[in-house]
Amino acid sequence: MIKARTALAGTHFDMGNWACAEGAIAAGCNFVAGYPITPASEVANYMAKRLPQVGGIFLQTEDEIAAICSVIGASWAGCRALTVTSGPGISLMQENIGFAVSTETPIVIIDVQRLGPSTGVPSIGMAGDIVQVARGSHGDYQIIALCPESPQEMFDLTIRAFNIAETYRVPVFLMADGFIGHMREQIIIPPADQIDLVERRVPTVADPMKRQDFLDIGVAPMPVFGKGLQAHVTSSCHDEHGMRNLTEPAVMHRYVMNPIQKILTHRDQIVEVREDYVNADLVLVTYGTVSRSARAAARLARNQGLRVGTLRLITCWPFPEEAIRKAASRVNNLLVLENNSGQLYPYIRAEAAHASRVEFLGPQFLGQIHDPNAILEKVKEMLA
Amino acid sequence: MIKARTALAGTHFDMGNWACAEGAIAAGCNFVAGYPITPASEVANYMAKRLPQVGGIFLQTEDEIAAICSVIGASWAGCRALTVTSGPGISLMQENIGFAVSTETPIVIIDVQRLGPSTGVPSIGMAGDIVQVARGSHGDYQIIALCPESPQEMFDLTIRAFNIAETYRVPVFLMADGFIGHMREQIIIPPADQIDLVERRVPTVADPMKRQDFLDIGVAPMPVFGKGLQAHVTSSCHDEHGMRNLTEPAVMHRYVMNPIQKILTHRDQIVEVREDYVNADLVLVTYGTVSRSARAAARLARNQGLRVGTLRLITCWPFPEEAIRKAASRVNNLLVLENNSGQLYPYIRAEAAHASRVEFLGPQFLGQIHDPNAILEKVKEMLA
Amino acid sequence: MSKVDVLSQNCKGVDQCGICKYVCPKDLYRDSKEMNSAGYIPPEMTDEASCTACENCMIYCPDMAIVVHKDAQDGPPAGEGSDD
Amino acid sequence: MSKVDVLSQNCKGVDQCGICKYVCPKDLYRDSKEMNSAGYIPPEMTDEASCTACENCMIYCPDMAIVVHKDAQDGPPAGEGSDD
Amino acid sequence: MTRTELTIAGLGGQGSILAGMMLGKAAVAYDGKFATHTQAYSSELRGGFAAAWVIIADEPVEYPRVIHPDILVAQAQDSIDRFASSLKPGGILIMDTDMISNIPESVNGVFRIPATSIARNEVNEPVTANIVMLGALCKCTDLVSRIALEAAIQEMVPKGKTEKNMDAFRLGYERVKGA
Amino acid sequence: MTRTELTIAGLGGQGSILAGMMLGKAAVAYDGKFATHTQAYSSELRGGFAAAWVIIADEPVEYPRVIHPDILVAQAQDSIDRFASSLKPGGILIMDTDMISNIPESVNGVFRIPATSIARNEVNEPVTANIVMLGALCKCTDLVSRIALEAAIQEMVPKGKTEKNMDAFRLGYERVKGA
Amino acid sequence: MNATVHPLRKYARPHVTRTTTCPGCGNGIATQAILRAIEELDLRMDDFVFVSGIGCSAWIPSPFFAADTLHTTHGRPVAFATGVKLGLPEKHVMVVSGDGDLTAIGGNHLIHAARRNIGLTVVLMNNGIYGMTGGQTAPTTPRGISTVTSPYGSLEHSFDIAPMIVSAGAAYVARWTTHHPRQLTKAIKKGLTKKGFALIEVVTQCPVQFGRASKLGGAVEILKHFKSNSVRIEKARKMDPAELLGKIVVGEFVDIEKPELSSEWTRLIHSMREGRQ
Amino acid sequence: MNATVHPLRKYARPHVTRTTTCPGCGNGIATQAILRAIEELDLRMDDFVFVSGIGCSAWIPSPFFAADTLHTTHGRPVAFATGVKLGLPEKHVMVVSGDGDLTAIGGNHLIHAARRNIGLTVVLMNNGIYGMTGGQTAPTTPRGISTVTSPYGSLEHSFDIAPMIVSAGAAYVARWTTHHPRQLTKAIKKGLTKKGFALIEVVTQCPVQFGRASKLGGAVEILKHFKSNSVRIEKARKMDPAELLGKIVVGEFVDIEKPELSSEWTRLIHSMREGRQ
Ligand SMILES: Cc1ncc(C[n+]2csc(CCOP(=O)(O)OP(=O)(O)O)c2C)c(N)n1
Ligand SMILES: Cc1ncc(C[n+]2csc(CCOP(=O)(O)OP(=O)(O)O)c2C)c(N)n1
Ligand code: SF4
Ligand code: SF4
Ligand code: SF4
Ligand code: SF4
Ligand code: SF4
Ligand code: SF4
Ligand SMILES: [Mg+2]
Ligand SMILES: [Mg+2]
Repeated sequence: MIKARTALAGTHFDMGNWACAEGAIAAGCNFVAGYPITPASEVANYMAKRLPQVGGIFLQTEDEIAAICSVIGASWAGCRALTVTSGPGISLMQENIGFAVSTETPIVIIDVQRLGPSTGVPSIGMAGDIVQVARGSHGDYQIIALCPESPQEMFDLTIRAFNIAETYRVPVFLMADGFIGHMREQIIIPPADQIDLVERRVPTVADPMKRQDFLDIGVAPMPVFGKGLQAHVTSSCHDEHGMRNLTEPAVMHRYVMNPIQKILTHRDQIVEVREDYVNADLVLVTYGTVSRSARAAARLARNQGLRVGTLRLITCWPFPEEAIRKAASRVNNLLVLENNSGQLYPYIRAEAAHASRVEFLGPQFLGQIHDPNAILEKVKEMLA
Repeated sequence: MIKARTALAGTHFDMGNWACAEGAIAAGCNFVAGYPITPASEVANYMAKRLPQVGGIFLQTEDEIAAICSVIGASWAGCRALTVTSGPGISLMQENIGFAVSTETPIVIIDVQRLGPSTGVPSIGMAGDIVQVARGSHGDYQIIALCPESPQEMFDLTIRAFNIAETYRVPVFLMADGFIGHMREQIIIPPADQIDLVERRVPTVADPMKRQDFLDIGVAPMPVFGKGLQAHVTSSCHDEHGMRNLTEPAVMHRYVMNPIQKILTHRDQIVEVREDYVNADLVLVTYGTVSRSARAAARLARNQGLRVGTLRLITCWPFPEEAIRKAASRVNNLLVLENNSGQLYPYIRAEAAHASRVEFLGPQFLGQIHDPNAILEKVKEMLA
Repeated sequence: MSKVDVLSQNCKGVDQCGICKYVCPKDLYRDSKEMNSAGYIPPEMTDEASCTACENCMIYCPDMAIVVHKDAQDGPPAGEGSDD
Repeated sequence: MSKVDVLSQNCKGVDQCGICKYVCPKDLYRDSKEMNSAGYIPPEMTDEASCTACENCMIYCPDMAIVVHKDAQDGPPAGEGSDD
Repeated sequence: MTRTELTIAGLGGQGSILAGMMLGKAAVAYDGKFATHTQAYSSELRGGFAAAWVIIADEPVEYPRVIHPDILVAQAQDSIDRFASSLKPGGILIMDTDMISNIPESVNGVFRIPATSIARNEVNEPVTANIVMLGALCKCTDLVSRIALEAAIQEMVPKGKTEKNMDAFRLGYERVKGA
Repeated sequence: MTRTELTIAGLGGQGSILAGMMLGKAAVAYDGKFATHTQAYSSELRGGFAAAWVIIADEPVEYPRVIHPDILVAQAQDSIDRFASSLKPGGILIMDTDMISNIPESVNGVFRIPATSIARNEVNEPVTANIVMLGALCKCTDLVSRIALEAAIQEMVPKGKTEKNMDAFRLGYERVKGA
Repeated sequence: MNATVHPLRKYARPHVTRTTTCPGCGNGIATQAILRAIEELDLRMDDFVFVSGIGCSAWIPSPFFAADTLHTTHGRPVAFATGVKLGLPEKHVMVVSGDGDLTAIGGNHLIHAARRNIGLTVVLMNNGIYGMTGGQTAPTTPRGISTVTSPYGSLEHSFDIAPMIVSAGAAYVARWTTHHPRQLTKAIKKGLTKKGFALIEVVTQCPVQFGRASKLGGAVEILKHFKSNSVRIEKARKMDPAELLGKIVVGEFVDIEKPELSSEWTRLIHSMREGRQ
Repeated sequence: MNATVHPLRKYARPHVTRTTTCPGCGNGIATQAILRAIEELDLRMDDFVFVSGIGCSAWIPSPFFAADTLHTTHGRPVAFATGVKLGLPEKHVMVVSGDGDLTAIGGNHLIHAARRNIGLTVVLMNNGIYGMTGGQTAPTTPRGISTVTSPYGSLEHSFDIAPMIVSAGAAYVARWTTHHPRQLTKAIKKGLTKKGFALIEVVTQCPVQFGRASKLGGAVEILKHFKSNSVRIEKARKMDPAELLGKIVVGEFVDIEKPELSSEWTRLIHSMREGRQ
């Protein structure tokens, strides 16, 4: 751990997208590539101004594909690299998200989600991309995704995203949405010396055939370019040295499974949840902005004598199985709230259905987070 | 229902990819756009030769994005349109898969899956894309995906794919893989007059403001271009007439939910499964090529006196919830077999865990479907 | 008979647009006093008699807010106006 | 001292490749009799003395299977060979 | 827990969202309160719909949406059509009379100000209509203190335009009529 | 249920996969059996690894993979290195002696044929080495009938090359040695 | 007076009563130029399919034009239009979209459509900026200009679209500014009658975003700028590069005949059918 | 005799002992030309990052070259390389990939890199076909040729890459065939020393796929075809289009000086730092 070199310490009233950008700056981000898109543009716009002030580069690419590719390239060139987009951009990036996973490249991807499918409504937030970021590229893999619920967390979790990306050599997604991206609230930025950053580990042995650069479940040091390490980086099936191997089933198996295991075996260190359901009869399971509705609803319920708790998934991927199982083992009723038609709901039920009743409630209108009163009604129905 | 106009009737020994192409021809496909990629190229190569013989067009596009876009354009121009690719291509198509969903465009997408993530191993099959085709585009939506297990089914299910695409105005995926795509087996093509095809419904009222062109849960007739219907087609949030509306939450809600409901309310008509688990103590749940391993393993088990049945999901999306729930309600042990790290497993557990024990077994080496003996061993362990 | 009609409800305002004023070779437009319902101030014609019906104002207006009646014309035929 | 070494294990065969034979201005290569371990037939030198060490065969060989030793050269200096 | 909710809406380009930001900023930076500002707008850069919602509270804001505002500031007829019915019973409406002709009978506490013409004709800066509205709001409610709001406005308008904006604010403050 | 499994492997360009297809075609189209042909190859178009697996059975093939073949046809040393150990106990190996120098001692039933040189020097068509191998295979096993295999080959080779391929087949049939 | 109806109004959907562009936006000038071209060629809206992408300019036909309209994803209209044209070769397929849409994210489809010489008429609205997303640098933004994503002045060079599309293979390429609505109409007419890929680049004003970034000012100021900086291509060909710096070369860049893709397909299918009989 | 080591072998990874190309493939000629350029410029492999896409040609540096090597997805090497170059502006970043990779799926990145004038050296292997996937039509396949995806003869026109990239804004563009290995080496050297975007288009033989499709035959026949159809650009400029049909114009298409993107960034950051002090 090292300390941040710069941070705009103080109390601010600004948008989530601004907080995210300042979080990236505090995290030492020095390369951003992106393509404008509502409701994410402010991150890029602001970075275009802010990065050169701290010696960083902002590249507006020809499209989102070029954005993620150049970010991966920059990461291999030794940069702390980020791209920012919304759902349509994530969709376009899917192929090369897989490339980053397979080459174990640390990058941070900000997804300021909007209502969709397709062009949908650019300015309205929704949690529509929560499964696509984990399963939307072909083949099999694991990424990490964090779900902020406020501008403050867009700052905090962006820093965390960089730290985990560097620790595990994996793309990390910040799953914001248009609602908090454009929301303005109080944002407290601590002084730089109170911000801890993870430094990248780089190997020292010069010959790649004498190193393990890839497929280490314990995470291999990253042979960044420009240091005479003769790194060989390919997303074709490769062995521990990065050398292509398209014929041996055992290598293929390791090629797919080891980067998955790398994340899953560190699940406990990666996953963060917020549990507040002691003695509850029902727990509201949420992530992202809906969590705020859930807490408001739980308060309303408690005021009416109903024992309602909350479980908030701050990390959605790797999926917090343990936390769900724990909740299911302690509470009889789980009510899953999502600002979509129920995308994580099956994943939650998979872990909970053996032990608890699990139900789902979407918002009255997709794109508008739940009215706490609507949640309360459903809670009453379940507890009746 | 009408009858096919042409079909290469007879018994053939050829590859799955060939069977798929002939299935498309029999289904009246007259527009294919694609970009070469292993292990899917043979479909396109063969179509390039075959289509002009039946008055159709093959367009080799500059990339997969252009392929799906031109296929959607051709569908609106009145064609029966198909594109064919493998995982990397699906990843690139994600944004415009969402466009097709949102504009309710019937198209058929052949995914001859290969081992991944990323470039992976082009020639080795894997079931790595089974969730990405349903959840890989941003926002919320439902598509239809069929999983063949043999070259014969690549023929049969390609025809079915066209029929359901036209019935429900939705992209339909055929989830083949490199293994059966390149597998050669006996393929029986019936005479044209034994092949039933669904014809596209086209509205007759000329004024789009007096029609319902979109968002009909019962499936609206499609106002194809060139007929003076003044169709307005947009994947931005729109109302029933196709007119853009970016401000009203109720319209947004319908915009997202109605195309989802359109599929889910017809789930029973769409979903096809093969159940063979009467009196079983354990049922092997599978889809795609692994189903063949499952049947072989069930036979081995029965030979040893173990009551093992099989449940094969021919339709994987919309997810066959009912079939899983039924199996779970009748059999105490479900063993899920997938040629990946367990992608559908959570979806299956979500429906079954309340009633049954559900476990997962991947193949020894990803990319090589399960050895029936390995399945048998796991079965014994579960039934012990 | 009038040569020029300003469809003032369509106009987006002479202060931010004002293209009609700029392209009229006869300088016949000025700001009107009334706002339209969208809060924009349309142009008004000062001297219809001087209008040559060159159609510049119609052709350039981005909001199709001006119609020039050629048949009512008594000036020279419309040429390539000022657009080169 | 030899001017030309054929690294025959690297060669992909005169029948399908044969570029060395084509580019040698002195026509000094012919098919050898032996297959290499990958089943390819490398070229062999017929008359090393006539070699001008022009390096064409080396520069054009797609598999880096020919080495011309310039220092052993006694012919004219290498020019732009036949490659225009 | 005091919590006041406000909707401010207009057409794209009228500065409703900016006005909402100024309110939030005033509350957080100068009145020492908590505020949440959210927004919506259509894709057209000008003329489309735009709205901001501001919640001002003594504690951190938990539920961040405004469903039934205590106050509706309306800069266009469209805003009335969209939001008037959502107003909390007893809530107040502050409207630009230049842009709005019809208001539903259900609304009781109505404050009126010809903000667009004041901005255009008196401030000579059409884009200050939103600041006129803020002046009116400041007069009609105790959501934020006048000193805080003036400070926030000064901080957030372009340098060199401070005076005109302060004029606009003052004119709004002075000329609002009702309820 | 009779089921015979075969692996045929070589380097890219040697035609192993095509040879496998011919076997399958012979079985299905001319011997009235069922067959499943699968394949694998590396990305290099020439010189990489290539293999086909053929299952021939009296009933539809359920499990389509070959794990322990009854027969291994090897066209390159690489094929031996990859597949010799998978051979079923008692399985047989048919190998191109031009391309293969070492075989593991574990393999018992070995048939040998210098297919590459026969194709090159006697058929004068290097690409027919795979057909030479088929000739040898046909002689050494009763997987498919000779007449069926000859018919399949004729159907699948380019018109005009039939004769050379039949020569190759015959030479393979006649010259194979072992076991 | 307001009972008067604009003569081009007949081409619009009756329920669409207003445009959504900013005051003074050049998109409206192009709208008229397109509709006038259709009127002068005596074509009907039913002869057309309009395809557009995402961006302010992409809203020119959608939903305004009373015709089959395909409003697609950002950057892809040319790819969609290619499918439409191959499916309906007898229709006029016109693409209307922005410089960002067609040359940034969509650049590849544009050059490939030009290469294929597929019979599309592409009206490319070059306003030098990303209008809809709030004023970011476009590939057409002149070097040095400060946009919201190049606040210290753009470090990148810009595309010269028309000649690039010529070199990609287009059959017809013209460029005019919104100061040239009559020439523009003529060029669109020519594009529509061309058998092959036609690009009409329209240099247009975005007073809101580009006006601010370039500091040129409002609609009229930008139009004046167009007027004083336009140089006819015939003249430009005789000028040296230094003189042409900052100039807008207008006119016809290419106008040639070569086989068009959709008719080549019609021909092939026809000949296959013949061959079979 | 086999103890002799090829002089360029020192640039290769020791454990990579053989190339994976087909017999007679032109990729090997380009491999040598690249390595020889490096040798003649007296550069070290540590001065380089090689970036390639997917395709036979993309395997030229990967895994053969003993240097940092980024073997990327199909069509994207230029986009990856842009990030690498901006992160390591002092290194030579060379892209080696195929015509399909760089001008079909990757065409947009190529024209944008040329526009930006970012300091990459792109060696584009134009074999007129998709080699790796088995002989499909490439955007460079001459019209009329029957490939596996155009069995009745390609109906599409092909790209003339070099001049198109000139018009996109490249600082250096040259084209040579594999029949010109020495000129090729010189052009690569020039590209490497150029401050700006350099494209070296290599017209090369794919005897297996293109040889079959074009019916030209094997490696030697295609080389002969290159020899007899190459025309120097200086001469070509004086010829009329009809005469140039089917010819391969070789030579330098452009060689100009203009600000390069990564150094512009270095300059900007430097000046910001100064401004701050
Ligand atoms: C995949 C994707 N990326 C980004 C966007 C956001 N976006 C919408 S319009 C636009 C730019 C439009 O610019 P241009 O084409 O020049 O049109 P203009 O608004 O200037 O007319 C962008 C980047 C999007 N909708 N989809
Ligand atoms: C997204 C994606 N689409 C398609 C492919 C399949 N593919 C691999 S290489 C290739 C073409 C290569 O052609 P070219 O770049 O000309 O290289 P060559 O093999 O001819 O040298 C294609 C289409 C892929 N790997 N990824
Ligand atoms: S040109 Fe049209 S929109 Fe502009 S001011 Fe004149 S009438 Fe109004
Ligand atoms: S028609 Fe010509 S002269 Fe008449 S008002 Fe319009 S622009 Fe002026
Ligand atoms: S160096 Fe020149 S002359 Fe000597 S063998 Fe090689 S090509 Fe022939
Ligand atoms: S050029 Fe090289 S690879 Fe080709 S035949 Fe000659 S030595 Fe062999
Ligand atoms: S932002 Fe620019 S391009 Fe878009 S409508 Fe406004 S003026 Fe026109
Ligand atoms: S297929 Fe063509 S390009 Fe690829 S290695 Fe073989 S000859 Fe070279
Ligand atoms: Mg633009
Ligand atoms: Mg190629």
